[in-house]
Amino acid sequence: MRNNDVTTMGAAPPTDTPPTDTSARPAPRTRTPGGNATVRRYLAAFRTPRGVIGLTILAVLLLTAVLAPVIFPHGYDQQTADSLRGSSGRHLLGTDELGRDLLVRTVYGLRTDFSIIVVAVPLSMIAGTALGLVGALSRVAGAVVQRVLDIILGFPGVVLGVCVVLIMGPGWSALVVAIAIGGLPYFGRQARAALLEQMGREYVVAARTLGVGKGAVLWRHILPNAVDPILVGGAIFVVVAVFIEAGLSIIGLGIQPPTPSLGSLLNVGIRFIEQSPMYILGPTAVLILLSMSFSLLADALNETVIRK
Amino acid sequence: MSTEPLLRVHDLEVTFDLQDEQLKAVDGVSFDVRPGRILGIVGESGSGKSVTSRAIMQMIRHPGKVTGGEVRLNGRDLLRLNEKEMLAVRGKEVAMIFQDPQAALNPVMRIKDQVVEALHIHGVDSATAQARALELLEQVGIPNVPEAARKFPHQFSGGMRQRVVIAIALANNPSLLIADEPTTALDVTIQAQILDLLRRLRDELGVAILFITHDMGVVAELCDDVVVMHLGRIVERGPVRKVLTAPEDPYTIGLMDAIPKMDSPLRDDAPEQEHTVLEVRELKTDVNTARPGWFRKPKPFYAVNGVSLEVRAGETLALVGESGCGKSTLSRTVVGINEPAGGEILVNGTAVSARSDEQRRALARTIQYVFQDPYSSLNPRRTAGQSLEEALRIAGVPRADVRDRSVELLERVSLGPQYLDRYPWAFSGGQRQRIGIARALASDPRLLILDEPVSALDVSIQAQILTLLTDLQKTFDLAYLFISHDLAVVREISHRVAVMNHGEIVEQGTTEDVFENPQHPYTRTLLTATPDLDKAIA
Amino acid sequence: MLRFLVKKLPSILLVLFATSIIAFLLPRFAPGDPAQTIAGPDATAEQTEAIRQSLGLDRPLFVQYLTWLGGVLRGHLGTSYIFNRSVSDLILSRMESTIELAVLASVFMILIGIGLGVLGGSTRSRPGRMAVDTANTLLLATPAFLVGLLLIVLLGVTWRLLPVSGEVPLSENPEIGIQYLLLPALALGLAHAPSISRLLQTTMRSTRGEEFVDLARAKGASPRRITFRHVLRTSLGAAVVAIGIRVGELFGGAIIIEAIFARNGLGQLAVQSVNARDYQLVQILVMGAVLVAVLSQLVTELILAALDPRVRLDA
Amino acid sequence: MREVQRRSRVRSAVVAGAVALALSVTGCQSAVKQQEASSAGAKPTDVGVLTIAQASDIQPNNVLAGRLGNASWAANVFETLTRYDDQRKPQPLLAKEWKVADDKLSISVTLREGVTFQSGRPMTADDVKFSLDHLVKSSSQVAFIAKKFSSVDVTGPTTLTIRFSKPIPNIFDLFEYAFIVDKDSVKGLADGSKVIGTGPFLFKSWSPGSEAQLVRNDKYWGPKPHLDSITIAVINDSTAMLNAVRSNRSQIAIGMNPVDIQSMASNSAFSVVNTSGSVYPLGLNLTQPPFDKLEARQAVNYAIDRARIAKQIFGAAGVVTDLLWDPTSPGYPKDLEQRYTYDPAKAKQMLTAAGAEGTAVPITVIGLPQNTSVAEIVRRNLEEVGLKPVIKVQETQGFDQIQIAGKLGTAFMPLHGLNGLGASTLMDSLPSLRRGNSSKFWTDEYQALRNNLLAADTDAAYATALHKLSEYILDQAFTVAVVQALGQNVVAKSAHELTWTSRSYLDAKSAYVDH
Repeated sequence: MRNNDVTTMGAAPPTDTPPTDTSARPAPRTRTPGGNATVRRYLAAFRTPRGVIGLTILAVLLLTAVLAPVIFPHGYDQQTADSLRGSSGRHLLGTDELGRDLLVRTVYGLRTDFSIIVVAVPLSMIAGTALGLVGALSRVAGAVVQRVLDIILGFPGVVLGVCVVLIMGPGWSALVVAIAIGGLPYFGRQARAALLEQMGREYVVAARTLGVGKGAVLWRHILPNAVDPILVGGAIFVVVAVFIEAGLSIIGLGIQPPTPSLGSLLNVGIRFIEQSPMYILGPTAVLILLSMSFSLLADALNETVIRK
Repeated sequence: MSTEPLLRVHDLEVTFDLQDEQLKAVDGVSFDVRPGRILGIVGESGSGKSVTSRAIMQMIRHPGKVTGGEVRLNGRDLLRLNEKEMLAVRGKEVAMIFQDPQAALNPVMRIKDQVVEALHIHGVDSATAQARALELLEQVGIPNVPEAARKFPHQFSGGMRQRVVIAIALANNPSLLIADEPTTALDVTIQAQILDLLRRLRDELGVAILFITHDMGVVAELCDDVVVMHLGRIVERGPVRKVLTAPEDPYTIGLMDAIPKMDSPLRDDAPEQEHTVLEVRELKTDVNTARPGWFRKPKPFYAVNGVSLEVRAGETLALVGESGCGKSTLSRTVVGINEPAGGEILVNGTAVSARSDEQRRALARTIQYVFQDPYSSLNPRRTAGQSLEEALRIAGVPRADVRDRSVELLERVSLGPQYLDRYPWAFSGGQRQRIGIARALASDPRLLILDEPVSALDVSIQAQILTLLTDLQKTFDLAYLFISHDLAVVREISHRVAVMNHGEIVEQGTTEDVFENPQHPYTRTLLTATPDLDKAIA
Repeated sequence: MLRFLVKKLPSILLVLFATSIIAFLLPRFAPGDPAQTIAGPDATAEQTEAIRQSLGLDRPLFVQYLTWLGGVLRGHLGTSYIFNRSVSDLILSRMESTIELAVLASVFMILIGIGLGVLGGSTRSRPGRMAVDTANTLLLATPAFLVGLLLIVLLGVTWRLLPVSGEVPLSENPEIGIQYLLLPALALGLAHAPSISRLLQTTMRSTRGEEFVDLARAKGASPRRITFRHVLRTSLGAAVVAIGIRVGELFGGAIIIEAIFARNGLGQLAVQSVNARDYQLVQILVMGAVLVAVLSQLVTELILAALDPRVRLDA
Repeated sequence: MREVQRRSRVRSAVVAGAVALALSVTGCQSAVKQQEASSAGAKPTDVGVLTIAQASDIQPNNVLAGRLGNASWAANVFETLTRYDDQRKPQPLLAKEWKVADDKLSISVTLREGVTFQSGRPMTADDVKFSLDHLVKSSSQVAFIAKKFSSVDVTGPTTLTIRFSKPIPNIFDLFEYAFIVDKDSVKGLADGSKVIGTGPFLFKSWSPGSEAQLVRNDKYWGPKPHLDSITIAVINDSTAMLNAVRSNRSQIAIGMNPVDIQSMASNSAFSVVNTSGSVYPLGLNLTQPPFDKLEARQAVNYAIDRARIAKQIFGAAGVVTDLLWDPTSPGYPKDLEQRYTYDPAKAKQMLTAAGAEGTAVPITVIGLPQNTSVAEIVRRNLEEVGLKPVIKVQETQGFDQIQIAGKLGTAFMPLHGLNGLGASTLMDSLPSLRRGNSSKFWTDEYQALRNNLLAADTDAAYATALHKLSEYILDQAFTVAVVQALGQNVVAKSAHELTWTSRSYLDAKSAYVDH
């Protein structure tokens, strides 16, 4: 009933206003197959200022973390008698209470955090998305899953983490599980929102009227179109995951010594904040950089991939 | 005609600063608006008509910029005014009416407050403003003003909202009213009322109106003068009657030809066959799915309430009605998107339902659906070829033949094979709709349900699609259930017409009968409300 | 509104019921044994067993659950194993600290969040936007405990403006109490603010594209008036939703903030009770955390309905 | 117009708020100023109140056991029969006099007369008997001594005789611990609702986890205490505790972080009081490789860098010793203190000889901050000599449970308070040494050496027996003393006449605070 083309002039976002006719826009990328077009859109995101900054920070951090054993071959547990020293030529970030180099420990801590993120976030993303999409196959199951996710959502992140640690005992796997469970409602809701939105889309309805099976509709039509917001959500959730790790470690329920993690370094650092305020500097900076890189990337993706 | 122009737009130029190019949306546009006259600006999408109107108010959105010309209101060049001086002009000397009254009203403000605000801003004191607001609402025909004034926009119908927007525009007695497609979002009957109102206000208040529209019929009914815009330039101007009856510019001529007219000859190719492809008996559809509580049953709302109709092979049955009358729900129930709450659907004489995928597939071999919005009925992540392939595979075409058959389908809708690997965004609206039709043809159906297939398209494109549909019908002996709110289009394409209102069919008959000799009062209202190009000019 | 509450009740009860089961089972699945805690390190197995029996911990889980739930429904929250005090007493005695923290933190969060959001949602200049965006990005990347640590190092260790550790209840000495409260509340509020400001900013920016804003401009409304009366007013709903979610998270975040600022609030009580396997306390605290989250959601919906006439509660 | 008004109202509210905030920060009272002024030597305003900051909460239910949280108050509310003086000679308190029978198989005690419980009821020999019986059932470290009693006979209102089948030389260790409780109100101890003793202060209130209050007992049998009241603030964060003491909110800090204590020691307004310390042992399980081999166990002793641990973790409070006895306790074999020296090369060689190189050694560690730090160094030390240690931290409760179940595994690091007890008591009270220890170590020779110590009736004989026993423990190396740390309390110089008992409990009956 509404003439969409006319609307464009008045109310659509300004960038969408090239006053050409509805005749086909010049399309240089016409013949690119599906995968590449998607990849290209993501690459475009990484070319925005935020994307470039985010990606650069992330690349540096990731590289340092991966190469840690090469850069610091002696490991993170080189104890010396010089404890709680400030910054010096030998120890850029000073030393900890057992005389270990804090730069080394921070880098290895970053490594630990990456190892948690790399496992927990994709796990949560896949499981959460699957749970959110259950509704496409069965209405009842979808509703039940949503209820369960609501209940998980009722638990503030740290409380949930505490509960998981209570059962599993502190450590790497408890953190992974806590983070993965914590993300379920997050991704589940996102997937469900995408699902509901997609279900109303005419191309989904069109496929259904053609007689395309539920599974095929889900796989071919809904999932590819739902994947963008979930990926952006994933990038944002990495930030949450880093916070959960650090938060639990700070109250002593996270990574256990001698393995450093950004949070466990802070946990000990707080104890010596009067004697050596320098202690928490490294982990703090790296933690902020790490979460900032992901939130910048999420912003960049959000801008170019979703609002296009 | 001798009076000094109230508004003189001279050589206006608006440029959009896009990332890769400078785009001149308005390129050397000049026109005058005289007091008490209505000037229509007509054009298809992208012609620059809205941008022009916004330029007058200095309300062009980023990244657009006025790059030349002047806009003189009572001799003063508005483009030379700074933002602060413009604040005093907007709403005081020039006021604006928008396309979508639903979006144009602040959803969280009571309507009276919105009218009062317009007065308030220009220095009217509170008590006077309150009284004036009620007066204005009365003037634009809001019933039961004292009560209505306290309501929020969402509690009004579209027509009433547009009246409120007009009341706001009139608040400070502006000398110029800019109306940007004010009736496009409204049903014809409401549109007629709003046009009436505008005419009345012009007559009573002597306000000049700049009326932007894409609809020649509306221009014919309302305007005194008209300018036709195309790609940012004015291609034709003059008194309405002259431009509409004797256009000179080739673009205008083409445009006028493309417009379906209420006096063009009816179709005379009604098929001889008596075979009924689709029969609907006493169909009911409940659309109230909202759950009111845990233990209460929802109260049913029947969008389709006991409808019976039949479509014979090779014929076009048009289903006409205004928004919310249930015509789309009816068609969606037939193909199984909605579930019927009662009644029967017979395809080729056998009762069917479309509950399971299996049943849908069987149904899809006979009946296919073409959607209104070609933008959203194609999956943006799949190429045209992939969309066709899916439909062909469902129809049982072996994988090896898919490519050939896809090319064949594209040819049927006059598209070349090079389009197969394109994504939907690389197509124009008309091309997308062609692909939608091609997909529907994949299973060699007997009946197409066309749900407002052309209402999202510009007139010229609309004409092409209608021609394509007629050709396809002849070639493949297709039956159409053609759903539309546009009587002119319906008249041009249908053999028979069913008029729907409030979920029921109020009148059914041959196109000639319904248009020439309408029986039901609702049908008559619809017909009178539809702007009639020729009658207006005559 | 009453109808809305009645309608909401079943789903709230369902969530609480499910939570009660989780809260009850959680500590019991965990390794560790409250009987052991009470008996002490030098106790013999027999002594421990006797304590276990006297606490009823030897009975089937189902029976224990029903006993507990029955008690809770009648207002008996149970007795803490480690403190030997009634759980309600313990919670009441710690409540002031956490509520003071949460309330002041919420105030900071809302003020900063909405302030930044409005700034970001109304600034049109590029540098202005970039400044707000940068502030947001930085804050978003900094969790509450880091803000807290930085505040401690800056204002507590380097400049010694405010005390960074410990607390004095406001009810006892408001003047000193507020000084102990300022930094932790600021840390908590500041860290949660950007998610509000970002949502508000995005909503405001997109609201600016709405036609009713055009109408307001066409009326001749000044930019300030448009920002506050039209754009902010209609975008506030988004901020309220974000605040509702954040308040629940804020209570969770209080656990860590209390730990690093050494406040004896409910968060610390929770950590202690988890470490000591004090089932009775853990259960109630978990339920409480969820209840707060659920209630804040409910209040959110009520406020939302008050803000936006289109939202009908009993629809 | 309305709009304008509203806006100005909002603005003035914001301004008012900002002003209020500024006032509260810069205003007349500043928490930080308070704290700095006092550290510069200003006088506290409140005279009669002593405030104690301590890391752990008080535990009325465990008043008969030695718990750090009770050190500040228990000896002010409850009293014992006797109390050790500086030379560890028992001095009368509630007991006026006592006499050990010649056969050393009984002791008769005469109680001080006119002592009443704070409830007003006179204390009698019945209460003493009740308290001793109660102690047997309690989790007290010295309950094992009371278990050796064959009978406790009340012979008069203020006299009683305790009999035993074998001599109990360390009975005064028991007396040091055995607070005399009121049998009528003993149940109130469980939740701290009724805490009644005979001491100079009354237990007034307790809010668990945060604060307890004592007030002067005006009916005390001895000289009236000076203080009006004692407030105990539970502050389990080291920085907060530091603040509390610096700002003079508290005059005493118990359980402060060792690193913080070092910084306080240099402050002239405070003094550091050494109290009975703790020992951090590393237990080695004889039933599991590699510690089934003596050489491997001894190698561990050579591998540990005790000096670094003592200095790095405990600073001035660290005591470098190979022994588990309190260095101030009688008969302490000082010459054995450095029996093992840090010699990683030798340790490595011994381990290789024992074929233990590269063996994985899980170490269960109790999850207390200092303990885990010590464990970190131990782990590193063991790694350096070729073992593969892995630390498993257990919260206190979990650790206790595993310990009781005897499943601490190959190696473990508990924490033992020495509580001012002598070696003859420690060998039965320390879980690492007593029968049924987690090292699964027990030999006839060990038994004999222990018996010798108990049977020693002169100081010299005791010292000899202890030397032999110590040597044997060192040789067998089933438990390795990693480090000892003195308890250290920080006391403001504004508090005077504080007495610390041998087990480091505070007695504030003659204390006063500067005006």
